[in-house]
Amino acid sequence: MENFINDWGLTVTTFLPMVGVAVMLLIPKAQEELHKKTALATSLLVAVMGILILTQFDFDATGQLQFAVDHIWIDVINSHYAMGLDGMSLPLVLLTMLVVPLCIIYSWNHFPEPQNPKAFLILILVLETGMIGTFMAQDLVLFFVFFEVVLLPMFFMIAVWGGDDRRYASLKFFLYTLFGSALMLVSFLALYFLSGSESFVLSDLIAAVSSNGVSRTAGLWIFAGMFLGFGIKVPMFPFHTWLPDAHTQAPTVGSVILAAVLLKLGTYGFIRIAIPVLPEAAVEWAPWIGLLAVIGIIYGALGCLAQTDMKRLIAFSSVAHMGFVMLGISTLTDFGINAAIMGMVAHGLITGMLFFIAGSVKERYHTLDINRLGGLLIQAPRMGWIFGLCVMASLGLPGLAGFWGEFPAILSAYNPGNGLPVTTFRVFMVISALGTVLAAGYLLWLLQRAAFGTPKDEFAEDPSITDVTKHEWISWAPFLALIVAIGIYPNLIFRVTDGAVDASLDDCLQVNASELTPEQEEALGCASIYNLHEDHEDHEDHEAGE
Amino acid sequence: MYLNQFLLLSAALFAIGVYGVLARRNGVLVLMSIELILNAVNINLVSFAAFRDSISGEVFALFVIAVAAAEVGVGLAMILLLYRNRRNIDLTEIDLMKG
Amino acid sequence: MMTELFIFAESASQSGLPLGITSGGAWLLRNAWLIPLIPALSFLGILFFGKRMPRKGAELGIAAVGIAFVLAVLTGLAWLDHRDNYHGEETHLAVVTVEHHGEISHDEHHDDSHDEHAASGHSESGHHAAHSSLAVSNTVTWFQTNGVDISVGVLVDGLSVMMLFVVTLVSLLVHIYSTDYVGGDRRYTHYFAFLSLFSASMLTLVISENTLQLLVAWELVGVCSFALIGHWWEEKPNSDAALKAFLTNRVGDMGLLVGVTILFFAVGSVLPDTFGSFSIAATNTVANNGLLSHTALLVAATCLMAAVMSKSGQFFLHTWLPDAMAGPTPVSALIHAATMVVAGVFMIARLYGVFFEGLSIGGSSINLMALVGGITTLVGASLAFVQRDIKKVLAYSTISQLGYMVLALGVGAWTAAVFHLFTHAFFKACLFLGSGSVAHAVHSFDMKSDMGGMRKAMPHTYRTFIIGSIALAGLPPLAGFWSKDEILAGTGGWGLFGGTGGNGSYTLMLVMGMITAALTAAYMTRCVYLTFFGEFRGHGDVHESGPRIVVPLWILAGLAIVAGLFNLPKGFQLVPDSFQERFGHYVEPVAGYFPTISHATPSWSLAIISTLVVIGGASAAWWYYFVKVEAASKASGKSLTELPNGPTTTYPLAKIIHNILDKKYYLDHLYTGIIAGGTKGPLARMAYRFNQQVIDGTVDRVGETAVKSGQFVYDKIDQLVVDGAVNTSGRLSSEAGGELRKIQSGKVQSYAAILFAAATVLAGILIVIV
Amino acid sequence: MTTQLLTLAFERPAIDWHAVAPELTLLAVGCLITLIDIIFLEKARPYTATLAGLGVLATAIPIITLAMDGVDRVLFDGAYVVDDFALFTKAIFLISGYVIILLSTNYVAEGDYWENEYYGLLLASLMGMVMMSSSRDLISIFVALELLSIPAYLMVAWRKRDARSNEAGLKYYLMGVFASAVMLYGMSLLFGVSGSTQLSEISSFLTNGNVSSVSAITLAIVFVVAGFAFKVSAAPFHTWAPDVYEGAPTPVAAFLSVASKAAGFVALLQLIYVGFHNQSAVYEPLIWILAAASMTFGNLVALKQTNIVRMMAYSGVAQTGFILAPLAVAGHAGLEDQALSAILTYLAIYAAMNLGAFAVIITLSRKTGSAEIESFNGAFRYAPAMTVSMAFFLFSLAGIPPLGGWFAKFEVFSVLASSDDVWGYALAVIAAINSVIALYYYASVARCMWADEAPENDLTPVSTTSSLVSALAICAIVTLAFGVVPQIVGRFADVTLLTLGG
Repeated sequence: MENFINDWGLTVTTFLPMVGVAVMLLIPKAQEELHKKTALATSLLVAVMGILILTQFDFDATGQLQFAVDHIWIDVINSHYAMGLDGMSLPLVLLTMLVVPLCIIYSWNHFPEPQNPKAFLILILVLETGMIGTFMAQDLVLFFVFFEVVLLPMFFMIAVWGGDDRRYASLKFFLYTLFGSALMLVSFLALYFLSGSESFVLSDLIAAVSSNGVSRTAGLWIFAGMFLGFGIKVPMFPFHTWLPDAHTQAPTVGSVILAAVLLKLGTYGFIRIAIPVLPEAAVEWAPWIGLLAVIGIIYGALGCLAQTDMKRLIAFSSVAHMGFVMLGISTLTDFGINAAIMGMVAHGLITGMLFFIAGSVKERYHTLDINRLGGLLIQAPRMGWIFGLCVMASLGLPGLAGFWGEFPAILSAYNPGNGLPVTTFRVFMVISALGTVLAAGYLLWLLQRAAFGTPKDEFAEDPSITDVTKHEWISWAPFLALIVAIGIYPNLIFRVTDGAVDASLDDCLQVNASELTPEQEEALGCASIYNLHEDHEDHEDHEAGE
Repeated sequence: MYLNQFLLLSAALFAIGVYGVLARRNGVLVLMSIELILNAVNINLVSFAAFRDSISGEVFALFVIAVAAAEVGVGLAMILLLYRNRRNIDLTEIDLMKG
Repeated sequence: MMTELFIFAESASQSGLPLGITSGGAWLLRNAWLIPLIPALSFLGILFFGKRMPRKGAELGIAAVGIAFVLAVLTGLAWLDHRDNYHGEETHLAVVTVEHHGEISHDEHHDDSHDEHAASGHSESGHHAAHSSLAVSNTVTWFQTNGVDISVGVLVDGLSVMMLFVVTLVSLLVHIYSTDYVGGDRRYTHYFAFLSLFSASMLTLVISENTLQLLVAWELVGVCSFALIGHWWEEKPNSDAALKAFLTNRVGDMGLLVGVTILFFAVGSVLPDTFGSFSIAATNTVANNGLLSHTALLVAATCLMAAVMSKSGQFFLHTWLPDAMAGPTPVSALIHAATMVVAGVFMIARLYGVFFEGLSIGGSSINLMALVGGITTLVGASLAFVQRDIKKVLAYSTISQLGYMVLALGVGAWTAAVFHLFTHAFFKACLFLGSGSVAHAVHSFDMKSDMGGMRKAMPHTYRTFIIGSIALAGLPPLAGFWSKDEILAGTGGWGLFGGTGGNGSYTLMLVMGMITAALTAAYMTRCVYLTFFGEFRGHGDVHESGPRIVVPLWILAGLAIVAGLFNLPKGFQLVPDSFQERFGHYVEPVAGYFPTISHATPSWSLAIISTLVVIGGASAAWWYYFVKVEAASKASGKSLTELPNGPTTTYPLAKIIHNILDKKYYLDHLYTGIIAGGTKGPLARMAYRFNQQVIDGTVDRVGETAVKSGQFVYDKIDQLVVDGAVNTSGRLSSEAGGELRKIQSGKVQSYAAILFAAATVLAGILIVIV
Repeated sequence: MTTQLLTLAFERPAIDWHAVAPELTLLAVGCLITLIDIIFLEKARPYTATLAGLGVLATAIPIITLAMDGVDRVLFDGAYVVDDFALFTKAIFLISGYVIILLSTNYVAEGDYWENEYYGLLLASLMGMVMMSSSRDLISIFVALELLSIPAYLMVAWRKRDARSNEAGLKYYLMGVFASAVMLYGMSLLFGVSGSTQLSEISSFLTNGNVSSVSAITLAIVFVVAGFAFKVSAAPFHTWAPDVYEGAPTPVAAFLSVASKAAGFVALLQLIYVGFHNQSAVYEPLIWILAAASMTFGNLVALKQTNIVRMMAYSGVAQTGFILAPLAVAGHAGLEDQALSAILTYLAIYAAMNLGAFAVIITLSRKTGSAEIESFNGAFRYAPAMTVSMAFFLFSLAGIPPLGGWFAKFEVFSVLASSDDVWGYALAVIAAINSVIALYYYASVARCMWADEAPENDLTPVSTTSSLVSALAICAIVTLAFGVVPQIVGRFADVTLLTLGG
């Protein structure tokens, strides 16, 4: 068993959903129950695989790739089928494995129009393969392939099962992301050729870049390409405009998956690929990333305040929340990136949950217009309270998961990585702290308008407005439990990620520059990074002084 | 005899042919203009062959002549077909499909 | 600067910094986390099973808080023993100091002795040099990031033990009171669940070992407050109030986030092998020892002050607190009077090293904290005058008293501030619950229209309310007097009249305190008159509340009487030495994590003067209400609340002055008309209007502006520019396609022309460039 | 010279029969079909298609044996070469030819058109293509080109009572003939400058060439390339394509867009790699312009199309741009083989996905009777499998992994990115932007089919035939396989053209 997991675990996990798809293709469309059961069974099997992997996972070596497989895949371009799992990907993989079965359960009895569970579930399973694969791929070409595999099912999910404006939204989502990934691909290629790497395997590339070096200009351009590719997916301001449309139009489950997992592909790309491979370019770009991140935080919040549609509001809040994640990443510190991963998981759970609720509200009220809602707590008290809890979690209440993504990110911005302009990041920190106030503002406003008060006349006597149903309970309970569990014991995530993040960061970024002697600095060969921003020195003096 | 004289002749024929293809409205005339171009090619080939003292030019020219015959056969058939359907072989009026 | 550091590094390198904490101690002290755990479990219990219980979950909440109370008392007793008799190991902190740029020295030496440390260069004064009161610290790793252990745990010392006692006691009483007060409420179970959660959070807050934990608990109490203020959320004003409370607190929390962050890294910069630390003890210790830059401390302290201002209702972030009275009255008593709102004060007391150094409290005559406290106390007191709503009177009074505490901390009177916190909790809770009792009977909070003459119908409530009022006003020997007097002495502003020592000469603060004392007495007199005297102006049959309300009232009233005796001033000759300053002895830390502060000596003269001031204030109001208004009421046959012809034409205070100053009538006119009337009338009204329209309005306008700018950003920038750019590029390419397809004319000869032209043009270009 | 000719007794050059076996097989099957038609008349009708298909498959046998043999065979003094490149491209032609036959089977039969002649012509055209793969001489290239083109002219006009088909045929014919005339003029100049028709000799002459004839060489190269740019429908020589595709019978359009285009590329590759290899100063900018123009023009105009076949034509123009792109940097040292294999890979994958898309179009048109995109709205409701496959092919064309198209595009980008040259990078960026534009119309079609309401809510299922289904299956499997395991195509495409005369 152990050997099996070691050699085949990741491959089987990734492609198991495709087996489910194959089976479902053979089942006639009319047998809906069977389809649902097959899809659920498949996704649960994947989850079981995930648990098996978890039991075999060596938590003392989170920094190393585990269960790694590496075979030649495409010989002509030196691309490998390289998969592996470390502490950075594990939480996200598990999140994916959790979200998919719950989404299937949630949609059990209410598939969005035009029904067709077969196609819908097949798409979800394809998505699962893509998402899991992306988090596990250790080869850039393979990563790219999985990264794109995710696009199609989501496109169709929005285009077919989406809201009224689905045509526009689905295409926009698709074009935006594809534009980014095209440039990202060009960057990958340039990186491969300029570094003279042996293969597209990540570790080879990192080694090649650090031994052969890539010129500063080339590095900056390559990073810029990846920045666009990943940044669009995140989405970072000003590439975010696809998100509100996609979220608003997508069916509930689509929104949930989009928020819970898909957005993380972008941020994951940053920490898995862009920063480890090109640390020096990352140092130069980081202030800009940080800037866009804080703009995103404030901008997303302001956008939220202007919304009248509940789903769109939640979508805009994603922009703000992912801003915190990106702020954490842009500090280039272990601390900040840990916070970012935490933020990803937390945002996945919380915003996913909020979308679930929005979906259920829509189903009951047939509208998401905040002005028409009200008194959810009276008509569906349990759902109202769950909504309240999620709102609290989303605005970063300590004791719930959201806080551990937000606060450490803010914290890390106070002391960004070596070579980054300290003052700038401190300004970012203060602005992002302001973002938490705005977040509380729009979320509580949403809560007040939707849950408090008394129901509007048009819905007051509506018998179809029921409290949380059984399926909803089953699919929501794990989310809620995790939001609370991670909130109370954040080490669930931090413990796993810490080692991996540590291993992924360049040495120059890792050490405490203020404790380095000039000789040690010399020996590390970090001069290029440390001298990028002169004011850093000032800061050190200032800190050490008095 | 200079090579240039043949080449100029050929170039002139080519130009006339091109003009014919572009400017004539009658399908048959266009076909003939194409023949002109092909003949310009043939003159070129033959004169180059003589100039270079190589046999392949002539061989090439023979192939061109043979193929041109086949082409014209197909072309005339096509124009006949058109005429049967439209009673007209004015090329400028054939624009059912565009854009 | 560098040299100082160097010298220090040498002295510290012997043993590291003594933190003043120990990991040993009695079991109860080390496991104080059990106290918040019990209500936390009860929260879950009520949440999941409350509705199925015979008393809808209330019994579980009461039992939990009861057990917590017993544990808190036992912990307190354990601390009393620990404080004097513990001789265990003291934890030392290894620090890094940078001597010259680039060179590092690591000091990692854990000294086993708990000998006196010579780390600080401050003068060791008097009694508390005897031996350290080691706080008990017990932590476990919460999580790890970047190799830094972030821990969670307890830091138990006198302050936290005192807070545990206060919180559990008031909470228990409020629980019992609530079973009657909110009995039959639509969300009875939910109410108790949140009371439990609040108790758990507040108890966590007071035993927090580190700033992060403090921050977590800080937010949690905030959210409980949100939920309980908005308990009756069907009505929009209630949920508005809840939102306002939460948002205003969030503004302050921003400061908390930033402040905690600054401290985290600042402390980390002097510790080896880590880049940050949240530990409160470590933070205070390095701050006390001058290891942190003053700038960093100043910025951190200022940021933290923002949090204090919002949480403890300091001017100008106080406006949420009166609105928060929308919540049920027991909640106001527990959260918005006795416990949660003092969290800010508690935090200052907890991180006193940071504030003391950062704001340079010692040896100064004014600083931010003292000023904020002083202004708040005045503003709160003057605003309490013009309220019709009895709870709002008490709310402004709370603001005023919190200002008092902050003022006290600002002038360095730490013990006095904490003591005032202690006594205030009892008498203010008593007052709130009393007001609730009245309101319960008359179904209204409006003193002017629905109360009056309640003393006959509600004797118990009346008596306890009077006791609370006197305690609040600060008349000896009730609790408020002692704590207030200590604060006034602690200002050190009594210079002209012999002086009281203290950390500086905060004369302005003394004056502010005095004025507040007079105002407090006056507004409480007004409040008492309007509520309990005159004739009943409401409707229906009024009768005394049941035992579940009255008993807690009496308990609190009893404490309001005796609490002051816990800290009789040193040198108070009427009692033996062993009864003097007991509170200070057990509560004030003498340890590395606490700054060395000077203590004021009590002054008889100050005490007498301040008592006279109080009496003066009370008398003025008494004259006006009990004499003039009463008379006017009798004359008119109705129960009046104000003089019918207004304060400017009749002059109650004037008669007192007339008696004193041989009936100088025109002076009477001057004082009553302008000072008393002016203060009570136009000035207070103006202040209130300023408060409501400018400050509160600003808050509202900030909100509106945020929404408007959100709208603008969304409509104009997001949709028009950012999204527009995308859509435009799409449209442009589509239009370009439309134009280009015109080339495809459908004419075969034009195709041929394109072909040939392209070939020749390309050939031409290439011939030229090749 | 004349005397020399006369004195020489004609001696048949040595012929490697194994090497020409594929061509001979095709020829034989073509003759057989004609004979059968003559003898059995109408009775043979139902079997012609099958016979043609079997013939094409039979042709594959010698190709496999040749490939197993693995020896490069050179015939006629280097005018005709059978090497890995030739075999690979022949295989592409044959497989696409087979799929075309499958696609045509019912279309031609149900349309009441002449069947035997149709397949005869198809086989003849295929034979021209198969010859093209081996031609390394101007003459054989020309003959192969005409052999593949002339039957195609006739096939385009096959629906002879349909005005559009007539028009398409005439346009294709006139343009084709004109383009080949221009090309021939270029060839004649080339012959004149170098004195040989053999590509390897032309190449060696140009390498050592005299400077005086640079402009003649340039003119010749541009004209020759233009002739084949016409064939591959590269902008601005693409003008015929949309009209012809629209008017032609749909299987013929598929044939033109895949096989004929591939043949044009094969010729271009041979000319550039073997003939002009050292003239990169001329052909690189030329191809650069063609590639950039094709991508941009094709995509932009495709955005506005309402007829799906026409849209596929413009998309084909854009795809041509992508395929051309590696050639724009093929002159860079060290990139030659990489560029070649990128193009061949693209051709193979493009054949699979484009034929697949046409297969779906043909199938759906059986129900809708129209090729307007609107008429396919809501196909997901009544023909889910077809719609899914269409999405498959469209997104493969757009280059979305894990469908084959991504690897093709990837290879192109990888060549451009490794060019280490501003122009190369610029083309890569243009290509990247274009792939996004392309996505728009591909995705729009997919969206219409998935998301919109079917016209008049007609949800009767589509009737399919076994040949269509098998064609579809072949394309789908190949498309997916190429995407998931690109190694299968990558390995075969890893050939070189430089060993001979390079």
